[in-house]
Amino acid sequence: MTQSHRIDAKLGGGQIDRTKTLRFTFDGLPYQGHPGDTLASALLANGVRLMGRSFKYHRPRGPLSAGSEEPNALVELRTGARQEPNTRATVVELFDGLTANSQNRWPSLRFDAMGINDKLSAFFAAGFYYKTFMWPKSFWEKLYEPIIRRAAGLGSVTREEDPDEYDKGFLHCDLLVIGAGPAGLMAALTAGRAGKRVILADEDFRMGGRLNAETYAVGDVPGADWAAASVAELATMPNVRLMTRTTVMGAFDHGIYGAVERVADHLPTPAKGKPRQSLWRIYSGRAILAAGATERPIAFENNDRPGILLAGALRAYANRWGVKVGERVAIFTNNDDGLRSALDLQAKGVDVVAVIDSRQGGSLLPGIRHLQGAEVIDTSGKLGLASIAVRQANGRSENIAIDALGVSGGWNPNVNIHSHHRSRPVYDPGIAAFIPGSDGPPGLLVAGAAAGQMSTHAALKTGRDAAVAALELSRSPDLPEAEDMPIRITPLWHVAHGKGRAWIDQQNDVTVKDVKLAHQENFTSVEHLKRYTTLGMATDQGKTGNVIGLAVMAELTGRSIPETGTTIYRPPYTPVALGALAGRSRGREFRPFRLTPSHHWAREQGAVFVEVGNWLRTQWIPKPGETEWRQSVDREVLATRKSVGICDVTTLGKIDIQGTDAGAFLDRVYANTFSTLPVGKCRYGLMLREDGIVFDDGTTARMGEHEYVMTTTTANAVTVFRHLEFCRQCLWPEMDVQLISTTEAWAQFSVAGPNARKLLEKIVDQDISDAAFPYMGAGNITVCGGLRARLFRISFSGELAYEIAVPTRYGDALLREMLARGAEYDPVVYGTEALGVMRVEKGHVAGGELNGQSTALNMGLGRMVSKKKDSIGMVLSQREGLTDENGYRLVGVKPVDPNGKLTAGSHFLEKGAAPVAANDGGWLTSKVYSPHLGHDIALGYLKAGDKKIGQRMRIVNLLSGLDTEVEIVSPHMFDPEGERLRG
Amino acid sequence: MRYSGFRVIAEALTGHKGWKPVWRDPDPKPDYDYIIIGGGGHGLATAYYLAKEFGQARIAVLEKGYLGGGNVGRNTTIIRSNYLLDGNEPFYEFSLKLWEGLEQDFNYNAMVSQRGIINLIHTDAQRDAATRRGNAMILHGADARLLSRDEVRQMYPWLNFDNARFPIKGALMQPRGGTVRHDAVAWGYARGADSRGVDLIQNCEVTGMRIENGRIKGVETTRGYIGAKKVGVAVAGSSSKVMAHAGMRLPIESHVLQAFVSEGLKPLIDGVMTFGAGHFYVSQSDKGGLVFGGDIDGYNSYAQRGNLPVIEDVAEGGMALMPAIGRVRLLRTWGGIMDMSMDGSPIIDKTHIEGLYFNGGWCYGGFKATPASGWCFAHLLAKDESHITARAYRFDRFLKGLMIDEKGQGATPNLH
Amino acid sequence: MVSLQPLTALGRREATTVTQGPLSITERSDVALASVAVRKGRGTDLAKAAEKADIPLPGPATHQPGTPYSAFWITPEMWFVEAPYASHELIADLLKHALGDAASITEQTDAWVAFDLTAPDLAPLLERLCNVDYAAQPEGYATRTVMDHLGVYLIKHGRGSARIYGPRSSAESLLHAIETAAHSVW
Amino acid sequence: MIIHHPILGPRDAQEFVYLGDASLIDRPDGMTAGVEAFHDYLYQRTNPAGEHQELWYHEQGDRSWLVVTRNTVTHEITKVELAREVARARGRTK
Repeated sequence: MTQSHRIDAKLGGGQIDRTKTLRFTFDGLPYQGHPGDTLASALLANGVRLMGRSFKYHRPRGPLSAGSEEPNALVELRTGARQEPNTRATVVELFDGLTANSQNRWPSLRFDAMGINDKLSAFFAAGFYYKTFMWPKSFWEKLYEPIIRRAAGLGSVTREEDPDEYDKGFLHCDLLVIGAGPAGLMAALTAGRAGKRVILADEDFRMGGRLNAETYAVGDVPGADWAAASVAELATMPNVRLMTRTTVMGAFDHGIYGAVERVADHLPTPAKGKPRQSLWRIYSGRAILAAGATERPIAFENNDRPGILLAGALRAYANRWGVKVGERVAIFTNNDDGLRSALDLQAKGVDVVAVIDSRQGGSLLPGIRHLQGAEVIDTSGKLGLASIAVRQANGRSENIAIDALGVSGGWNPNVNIHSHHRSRPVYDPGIAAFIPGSDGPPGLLVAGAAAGQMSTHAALKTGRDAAVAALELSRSPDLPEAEDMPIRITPLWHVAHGKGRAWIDQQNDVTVKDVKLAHQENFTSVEHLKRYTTLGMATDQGKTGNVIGLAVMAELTGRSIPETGTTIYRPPYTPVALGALAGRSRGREFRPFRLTPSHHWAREQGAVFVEVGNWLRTQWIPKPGETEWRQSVDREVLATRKSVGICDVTTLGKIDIQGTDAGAFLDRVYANTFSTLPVGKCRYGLMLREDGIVFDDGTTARMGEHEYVMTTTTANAVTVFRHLEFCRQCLWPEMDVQLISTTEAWAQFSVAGPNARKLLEKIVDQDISDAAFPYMGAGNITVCGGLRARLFRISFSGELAYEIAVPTRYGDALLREMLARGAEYDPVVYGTEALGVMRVEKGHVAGGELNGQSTALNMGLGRMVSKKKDSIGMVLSQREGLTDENGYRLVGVKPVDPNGKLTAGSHFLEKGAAPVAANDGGWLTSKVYSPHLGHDIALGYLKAGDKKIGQRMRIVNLLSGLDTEVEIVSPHMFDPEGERLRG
Repeated sequence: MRYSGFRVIAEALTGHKGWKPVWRDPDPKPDYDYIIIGGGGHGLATAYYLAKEFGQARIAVLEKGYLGGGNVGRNTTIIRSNYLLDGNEPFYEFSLKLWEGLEQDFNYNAMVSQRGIINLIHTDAQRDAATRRGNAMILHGADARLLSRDEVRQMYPWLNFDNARFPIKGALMQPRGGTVRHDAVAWGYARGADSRGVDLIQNCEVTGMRIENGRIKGVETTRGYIGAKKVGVAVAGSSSKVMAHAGMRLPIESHVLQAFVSEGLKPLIDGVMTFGAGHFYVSQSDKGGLVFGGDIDGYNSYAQRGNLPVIEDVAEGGMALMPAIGRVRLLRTWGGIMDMSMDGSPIIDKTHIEGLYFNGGWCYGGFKATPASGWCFAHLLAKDESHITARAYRFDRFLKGLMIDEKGQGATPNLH
Repeated sequence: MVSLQPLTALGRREATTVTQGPLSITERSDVALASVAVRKGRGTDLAKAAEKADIPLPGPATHQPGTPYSAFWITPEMWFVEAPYASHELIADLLKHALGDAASITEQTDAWVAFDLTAPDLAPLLERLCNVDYAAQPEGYATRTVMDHLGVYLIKHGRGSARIYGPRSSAESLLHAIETAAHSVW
Repeated sequence: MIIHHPILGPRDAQEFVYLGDASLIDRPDGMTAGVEAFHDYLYQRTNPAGEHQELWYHEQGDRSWLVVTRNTVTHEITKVELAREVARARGRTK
């Protein structure tokens, strides 16, 4: 039995290609469909109505709609790593080999054990869980919640990495048109013909919107043909970009819209190198929302069975896809559009056995049993609709056997995107629906059914007029002829009848009873209603249910619908894959890499790298035979201190500061003084934030009268530059100062150790003897026969040390050259770990101490803050909380027993003190193993630490049980007199 | 009326006819002893504890919209007490302890669920900082564990362990951290306050304050003037607006923080997780949605909505951490207005106007603080002195240099 | 004279070209670059000296070609000046000589990686890389923008010809991003 | 959001880094003002719901600091100036 419900092609083929057959499976069973089908239309064509289960009661469900508003027909599409939960069968474009499975059921869709919830529904009324499961207290996490969590959720998600790629981009246009129905097409034609840059986006894979689902004419051709011709005309315009399968998901500030293009969802897998989906950020001068309208159902008892659809969806399946959902069909309507559905179905050879029209009067449909003043009061059928109970105008009830029912409660304009800036829609009693309010996103106009202009003529006209108005066009093209039927609707929100359940939000199983209970308990604000009952919080975000829910609440409270209010829609318009929002920033490409000039050399050596921000720095370089990282680091430290070591320090920020006020400027931004620094010298600088906390530190050299080179920490290179620009432009705009970053222009190496000078003498062309180039000297030099370079005699390691810089392209070669020419000194290249060991040995502050919470005083550098001049942070650094005599001070720490272990982050306690906060003395900021001293050493912030030098305390790590007796020492634990660095 | 499982069954069998309104809708009286401005979590908790724990009466809560419509109704529902600094940790631990007994206390199931929170570590420096923090937590009587990479992998084997830009090196865990059904917190406190005689007055916006001789006399509202002996302000993102009625400027900026929920999924994530190398944190609600968030948008805003760059940034963080969620769909975004303070920590203090008290500056950490904030604010209002755990939350800490700056970002609210 | 062997930003001995469909991406290591900033109150002096030395100092968002010096605007009162590396390796010294103390001059040659892109139309590529309305911009448009989280300069030489200056340390990541985007397009 | 840069025209706000209230231009003189003045300058904010003058830095652009007048309720931007010019107009010198 294949495609038993496909309408004979002779009655109108629909927009499917019957010449080609596509094979697919649903729950393991094979089916066939055609190109142009959705998964839902193809399943319906095969007589499959049951496609899912509801969230709470696990009620059997089929599709309610034929579009993206679908609450019921959710499936797990594809398998394995590409499994996609909660996918609406109504928008899945059929492809050959498609695999889908039902979800949220066990063991099978037809027999779902969780269907027991439906029988127990009386106990699961809205908000029941707030009133129970409280005793005994410990049972919530152990018993109740695990059961609830397992039962809840919809589809299941794979644990495998998504194998597909996602792309992003930016588009710019004069006019963005959202939706390619009659209004959108006419707007795009109007703007496109005027030569404007237009983007026309539609979520469907076929443009035309509702015209594809209708039979009436536009001009002298069927609407769908007019749409196709219009699309063809637009496609010839170079100034127009047509984007099918593209959902505009949100309106953001200043004309920026987010849109997701489903590039390859209609293919088994994306073509190699191509994305599955692309996120486009569209920068529009103006935009027109022409998103159409969504039909809403009417709440009546058991209105959720498979086979009960929106009347317009029944019509769409018949007209567009050539599918009759049932053999015997009835329509239940409160408006004239429902009658149109009945006529269209009849024209497709469907047996329309009755039209149940809740209204009285008016003309009767010819050739159809048209029951006026009647209502559907109940339905039956286990896994699909079998019959309906109708209460006629005279009060008599009648059962009618049918297998499909179309319900029309009126049409809701798709105002969603218009309310993304929190504009509240307003109620239009003429169409019994909400239309866009007045304070939508600036630059966004609304046209067509989205604006409540429901006829085809009105859509074409408002589409054209919106484009003319948005772009202030001088010419307004003529419109094709089209139907202009008035809206005739008498609101009916729910059918008052017996005690059964009438569904409002089908996915979340919110019924009229739940709204009544919310009212009874005084959750009457629409927001309370939503939150208490979960109305509108399912994957369809209430596109079909919300208005009914609030109308029912309005009835209960005796307020009007406008008085009752409405909740607003928020982005996204329909759910968006997280992969598309992330784009290419994932895995190793989450953030770009920054590689140092010595990276290639280090990789050759088998170096271990560490992430420092986006930089990859050499952490250590293991030698053959070294099995543990400490062996490598100890060797690097010892070799440096014994002879000479080289470290790539390019990552430190470098800022060129020039101008006649450069010195004065530095005096303002540094706590200490730089204007007095002689040319050819450098100085350690301490930079504060305005709140007096240490911001950054580094060495700054005076290269000329009006020329300084500042270095910053690696971490703060960007923020320091930003801060300097703030000072320069906003605080002291008349200073003659120019700034430019040179961080990446220079490859810079630290060369440290007793033989540092000897090694450099083999490289540097000039005299660098102690006399010619003393401690804290700085200057432009040349190396290796004339290459321009910079030399700074500064030391982080405490050794005789220099930093030498060459243009970055020569960095790799310089390193190799230093190693080759200095081979006799056995130079070692050391990484960040050894660097850390040596700076801790010397008591220099770095990341652990520069934590944004510490003052110069805390670091033992209080005297560096000059009060003789104004500088950033000087005044506020004098506040009492920052000058506490017994505040934290930087100290050195060593274990009393050389085998004693330390851990950074451990806290200080006095001996015998209980581990409670009142006894907390501070913490270890940095810890290393000192191969020279032969034991762990650390730096730490200790309360009144400067007064505790020589005392014994404990270092406690309560996370690991570590408890080590330590001696508090000066932070300068190695060569405290600094004899080595002046050597 | 008392809620219980038996009651639910009895009502189910009798057509749910017996459920009573969870709160009244009283008209405002001419005057009260206490007016709490703000019917969000903090305001409702304050009123509840004022009545229940401090024996006070003649209390009103004035709410400009609907109860629980502020940040208590638009957050990512996380509770934890994993703070570092002495000024903060005792307070948040007090709050966590109150959460642990809350449902039994106010007879409402707010689904307090302590499934644990882990803060992932990606660098050695982060491990050092986590060690410092974990120790501080334990010193203050809270719970903390440092997890190795393998332990994290055992919990969540499908995180990105093999191809990460910033590899996971471990985590700091607080087993007692977790989530709470946020709306239920507001409703539970509201119900508890209402049943103790507190007037909860909705749709009542404060438009002015009557201050005479340095003393508050009452407030002007959209529902008329209401007199009060004491007025407590707990309005989060609207703090500057309301306090401007008293002529005050605050060390606070209002910023929008977006939050996100995915479509419902079968269980994937048990506890709460934060990514340490980007702006992303996530948990999964009992209903199945992944609830997640990231950084604030970063500019002053009262708009309760955000922009696309932050949405993308958060998704990038999510994908970097959990490569399996590429096909999971974002269902809904929303925004709340955060009262971002100058050091990232709150203020619960008197003002220079007698009888006017302030509670704010919660940044994006206000939800977890709800019980303690209410308790401590009630304490301050009733006794005119700070609760022992909230003594550091003073206005003058900025003048005195006693900031409580967990992140070390200084006077830059959008970086806290 | 100098015994050291330079590496390109991509870590190669010679600059190379990568192609992807109609797109070619050529690393340019033969461009010398320096920043020129006006000293306060010296705008007229600088303009005169620059004119004399044939150094263009174009207006905002503009690149002005010339021989040997081309230049593009960076920020108010600051430009990047380009010249052939072979003849102008010491571009900062040469500019200082030409412009004197009316300007602050800083060598920038090795702070950047330069990629020249050519294809019949670069707009479909660049719309996936950065928020620049490339099609709508005139030739000679020069702007800073963001690609793959990296701050870069983009100079439009024509519909199918552009140069990108990106941070040198991220040359490989930037190239990868361009190549990946190109795969999406072509 | 889009900021209309006075020199470069419309630019995406993503290219900018936000600092805060433009009153941060009005830094007191550290040699004459005391802790209270600096406290008010650094910590106290008007934080209006409505028009707000604020500092944005064009980090991924031309590095200009801008003073943007923006409504914090609607996000509408009504004026954008170079901060340097605003600072000069407010009498800031060296």
